[in-house]
Amino acid sequence: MKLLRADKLAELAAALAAQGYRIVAPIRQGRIVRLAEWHPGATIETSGISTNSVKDFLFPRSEIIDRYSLNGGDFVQQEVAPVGIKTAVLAVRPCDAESVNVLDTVFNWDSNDAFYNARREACTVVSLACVSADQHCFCTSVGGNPGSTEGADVVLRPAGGGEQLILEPLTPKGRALAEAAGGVLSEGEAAADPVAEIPRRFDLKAVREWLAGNFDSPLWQEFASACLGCGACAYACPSCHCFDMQDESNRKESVRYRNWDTCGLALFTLHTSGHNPRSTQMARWRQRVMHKLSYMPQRFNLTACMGCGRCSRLCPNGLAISETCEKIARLCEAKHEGGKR
Amino acid sequence: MARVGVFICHCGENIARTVDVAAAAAAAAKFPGVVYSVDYKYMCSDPGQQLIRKAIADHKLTGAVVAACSPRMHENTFRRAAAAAGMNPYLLEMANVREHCAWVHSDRAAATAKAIDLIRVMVEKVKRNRSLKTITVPVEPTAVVIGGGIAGIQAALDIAAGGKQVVLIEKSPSLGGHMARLSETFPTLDCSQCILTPRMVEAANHPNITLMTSSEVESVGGFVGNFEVTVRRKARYVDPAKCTGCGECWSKCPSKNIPSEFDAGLSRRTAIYRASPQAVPNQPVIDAQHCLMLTKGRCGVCAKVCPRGAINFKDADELVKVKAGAIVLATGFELWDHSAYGEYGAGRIADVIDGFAFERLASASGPTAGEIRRPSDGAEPKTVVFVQCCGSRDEKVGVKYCSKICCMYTAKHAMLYAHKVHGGRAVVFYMDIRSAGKGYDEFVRRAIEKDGAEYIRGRVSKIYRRADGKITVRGTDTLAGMPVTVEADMVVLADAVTPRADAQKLARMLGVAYDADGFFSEAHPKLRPVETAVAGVYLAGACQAPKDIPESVSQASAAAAKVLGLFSKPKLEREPIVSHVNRITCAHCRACINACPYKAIEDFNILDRSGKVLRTVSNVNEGLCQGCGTCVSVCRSKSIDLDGFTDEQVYLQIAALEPVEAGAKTEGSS
Amino acid sequence: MSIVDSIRADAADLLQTGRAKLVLGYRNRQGRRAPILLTDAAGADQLVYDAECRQNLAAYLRKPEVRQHFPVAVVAAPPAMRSLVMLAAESQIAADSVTVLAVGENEYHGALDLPATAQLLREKYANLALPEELLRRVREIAAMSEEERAAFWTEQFSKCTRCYACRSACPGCYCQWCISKRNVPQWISTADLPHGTYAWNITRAFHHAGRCTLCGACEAACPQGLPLMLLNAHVAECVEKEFGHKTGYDLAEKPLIGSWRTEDDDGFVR
Amino acid sequence: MEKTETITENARTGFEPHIIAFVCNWCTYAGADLAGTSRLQYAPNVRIIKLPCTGRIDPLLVLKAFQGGADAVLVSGCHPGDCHYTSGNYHARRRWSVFGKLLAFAGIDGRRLYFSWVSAAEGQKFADLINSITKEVHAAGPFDRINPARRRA
Repeated sequence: MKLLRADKLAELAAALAAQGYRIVAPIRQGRIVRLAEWHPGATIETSGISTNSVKDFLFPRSEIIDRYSLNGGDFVQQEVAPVGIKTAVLAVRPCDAESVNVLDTVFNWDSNDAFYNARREACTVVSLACVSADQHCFCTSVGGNPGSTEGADVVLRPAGGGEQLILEPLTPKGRALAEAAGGVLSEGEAAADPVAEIPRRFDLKAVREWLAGNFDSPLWQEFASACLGCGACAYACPSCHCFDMQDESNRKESVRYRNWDTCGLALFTLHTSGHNPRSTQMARWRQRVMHKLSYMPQRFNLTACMGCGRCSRLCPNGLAISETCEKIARLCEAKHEGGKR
Repeated sequence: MARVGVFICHCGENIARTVDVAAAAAAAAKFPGVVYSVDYKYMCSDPGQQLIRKAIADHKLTGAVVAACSPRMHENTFRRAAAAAGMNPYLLEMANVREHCAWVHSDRAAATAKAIDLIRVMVEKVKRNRSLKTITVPVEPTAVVIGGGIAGIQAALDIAAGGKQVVLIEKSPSLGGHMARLSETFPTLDCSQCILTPRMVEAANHPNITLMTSSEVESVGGFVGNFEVTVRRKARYVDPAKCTGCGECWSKCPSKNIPSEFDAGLSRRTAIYRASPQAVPNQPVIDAQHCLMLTKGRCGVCAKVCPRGAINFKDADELVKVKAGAIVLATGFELWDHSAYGEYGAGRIADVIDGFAFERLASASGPTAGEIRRPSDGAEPKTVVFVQCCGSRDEKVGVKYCSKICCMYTAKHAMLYAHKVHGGRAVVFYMDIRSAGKGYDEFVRRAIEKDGAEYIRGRVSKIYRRADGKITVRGTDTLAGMPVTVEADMVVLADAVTPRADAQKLARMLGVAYDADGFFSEAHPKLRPVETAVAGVYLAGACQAPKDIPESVSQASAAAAKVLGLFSKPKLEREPIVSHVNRITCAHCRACINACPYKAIEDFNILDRSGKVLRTVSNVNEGLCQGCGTCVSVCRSKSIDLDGFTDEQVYLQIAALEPVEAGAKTEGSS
Repeated sequence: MSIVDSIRADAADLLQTGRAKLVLGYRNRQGRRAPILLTDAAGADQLVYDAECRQNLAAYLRKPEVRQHFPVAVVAAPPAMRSLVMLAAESQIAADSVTVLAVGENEYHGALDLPATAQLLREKYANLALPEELLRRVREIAAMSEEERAAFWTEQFSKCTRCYACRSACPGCYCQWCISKRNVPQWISTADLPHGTYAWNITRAFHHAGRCTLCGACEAACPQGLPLMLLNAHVAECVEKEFGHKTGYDLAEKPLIGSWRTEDDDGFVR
Repeated sequence: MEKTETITENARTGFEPHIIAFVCNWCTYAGADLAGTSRLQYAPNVRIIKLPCTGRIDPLLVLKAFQGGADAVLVSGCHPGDCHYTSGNYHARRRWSVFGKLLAFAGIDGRRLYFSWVSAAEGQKFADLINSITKEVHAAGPFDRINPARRRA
């Protein structure tokens, strides 16, 4: 098997960069770790989880998807060609890798999003199995696990008590990356370290059932009471994918931006008439939970929550989808037992 | 989609000389939304306006931009033209390519580029202009006239004659102002008081005129048609309702040694006094600074002798509010203080006097009953030197402008002196003689040729008193090119005419502009000489610039005509440049309410059907809003906007100036 | 009685007696502090308080769901108390709609009404010092060249995702229609590109000029770690130096932007 | 005369400062008119946008101007005490004092943002002001490259 000394990740990055990859990896920036473009000298953080996710590099916060030039009174449309920069995303968590499946599905279910796909095809995802986790991690509760290889082109497994990394290509893209890595990797044998213990916090099936029948439950008010309605959770979420279109122009041309947007903000569903079908923060928070755990499964048979826990780590007001699910699950159990008697 | 027309004026050669108007018209034709673009020699001319009217109709224009002179010049002209063609006048804007471009640049290419930018800016604005309806506000048909000199009196009488109410406010105890102090007037030498006094009395007795003497304007609120003027009526300590003006009081008053303001300090008056025998109202007031009762608390003689018990030592200032539709400023002038001229004795030589002092000496009602006596010893001066331009046309120490009336009154003084002191010698130092006006130059010639005044062209360099009491006047005769020295008994300085010291305070209360010299600014130097930039405030007399009596009177009548014109309709049409609150988005932080200079914004409760208050928001009172837009800038949620200068308009104006070649292209993605 | 116990006791009492229909406080959540909205006295023992409690709970007073429960009680440290006074001065809350569970620097001042809170602030917390480190960095940036400053902020703002966590965490951001939502015209681009993020962050900072109580909630809330307090502290220092203005001490305070004095600084005008 | 110097400099560097001026209708706009009627020559780099009063000039206007690539922005109105609306310029002065310092701190300093009082009687001052600002911005150089507010699409 292909091995890499754990402290040689930077050399892997350098080797790949030399082969024309743009390298994206978790890098410390002040008090936070972000997935960012790697440059020689930057150290790659393998512990913990970055505040942002792979999403940033497949579905950027803002991109120009259309362009018109103005000629006197009339518009002339300019082609905007999708650009995919050959990119290797190193040492992302398995939950991140998994999230790519959700994005693939969403950006290709009714029409194929050329801009997304161009980036996706040019992107090789190298995941790093988790040997540790924090109290916010709950992938095991939503069908994932710390050793999952879902959505990854290459998986790195810590071995020899973190001394080594086992590099296992899983897809053609992955093998190409391994090729490019060349001499940085060595052939050898090593036993993968055990992955992190992440207790299952709730029964997803039970939660789904409850959600399906409790759109109007008064409990939502309580669940959402602390929410102040920002987009921190959605923008950190690896699978949230809502966007808004905005045209901006100067006297020469007009460009159409596709910008991230989120159901957490009041403006998201506001009608021109002034009517807002989701007029309260309760309704918006409910939409977020329902979309991930009820609507997406119904439509695509996919759970749109990876259990990465970013939202609960970042929420300024301590909301957590996991906590909500636990509460729901407890209700169900209680009901269940009540039913038995 | 907007259909904008662009009309570029050559202004003869004024614009076309520097700006390539044809190129500008061609460029404008390419602007998005422009369907018609043309240049023409004189847009403001009849055919020019015809062209605009026709284009509006033919091309179904939704907006028009006239690139020409400053909007201050012709915006109304062109908006009227637009209205005549059935377009809402507020859909027409002007691009100022003359004052702001053609006249200030010489580089043709640069000027043309700038002109094109200025036009694009206004095209972008016009695209977002809305049709606005002029706002009508009720007019209070009462005029306030500030200043009771000849200009104020004339304005008040003319307005009153027009059947409207007037409140005439005079700071001093009596009407008349400076004119009441003059002996004779040029060029006819008729007695000033003989012609003025009847007007004073008429003003005081006119049923439509409320006279407020010893009164000053404290503050001014409101706006055209609806001013609220707060007047401080100063304590006079004499009840006008009881006083008959019999004179018992002032004949008995013990403090008798107060220099008379009216007589320029040449006579003494008592503490309870009338300004002059011809004072209107002919009632005394007590001068609190010098009254023993009011200063030391003992005396009270006047109160004892007054047969009507009119004296009231407890009298106090009172504030009176006056509602008025228009205001006429007639605050007049004062003389420059020649003590600034050290070389002229710094005002310390008793026999070096100003023009007013001489007027009083020459006046039959004056301290010397019309005999010319010098102040120091009462002797008849055998030689009098008159110095013109004292402080005038002297940027360093005095004022830079010409005071206009000095040439004429100095000639008059020389003449009066010759008539009163036979064999007396009158010497006049002058820089130029400016005697334009009907019968004016003839008048000066008469002083020189008939009455033998010696005119010396040149400035006086030094005036000093010799031990023997003679006053030596040194100067140069610039025509003869030699120094001159005159031994005089008295010197009369024609001090410069300056604005009143407190004029600027008043201007600020009203928001009226004043020029570098401190005179009130007219709205237009040629076409609107009696209006100020503040609607409903007009100018009369020397508060606007040095003027003689006939000029002051004619301007006063002109101001009166303006006021009567304003009052001729019960309602007044106002520019609809006012703010509006977006009640859906207003967060009611009350920042706008705090900031509004006109208290035009108030709380507004949004009620449900049952009358319960759902939300409170801000609301603009259109009648009070003057359209400054300060509220717009303090509103964080942009829930208040200003018609005519909306956020959207300004945003697009700025966008229209973005240089397109600049701004590096970068791929939008990260 | 410890601070926490006193808070619990007062909260329970206020809810029982109906003097508050809702109590805004802090709870423990997985070792971190999170806001809790109590309507039942029985829940009072969930309340905690310590230095970790960084959210400014005054921000909740803009929530319609919270306003339905007026009168409410709010657990507040001095900066949050200032926010409450500021909100009253800006007519966002009526004086009788809020009781303050006033927690000072390691002491508890009890359940106060707003006038009492303002008085407490004036008497005991008139000068709340900012961290030296923060002030040092403000100087540092002020000392940079224009180009360096531009580069510094361009770098910082490039992390901004426009999630508006800063806005939602701030009590002063109570506008239902934040300028960032305005699209006619779109003064602030929603594009997450330099022009949009610069306009947003600068406008946010300016809209809090003379209103920011330096509670730090915005920076604490920012998932990307933007140093927003540098901007807030700089502006706060300027307005205090220039105009002697400190917000949140006077219920009748006039807004800094929106009032003036003839003697205001004129030196920078030509 | 300053303008000619400016021009020769421009000829050398090829950089023409792009300056946007927000002026009030009653004082500075009229002052610029007076400069015109007096035929005072000044640098052609400034584009005036007229508003009723400095009170109306919102910081957002300035930000927008910089987004649009202005090398500098001038805000000008009536002298203190002379505001046609009595106090709009006082409001503006305080606003600018704060906003100017904020912008400077955030990378747009005093060489990019100017404030002035120009009355209706000060045509000469207006001309001189435009010339000196144009010169100063010239010395500061093009802003586009480092302008942190610049829209780049």
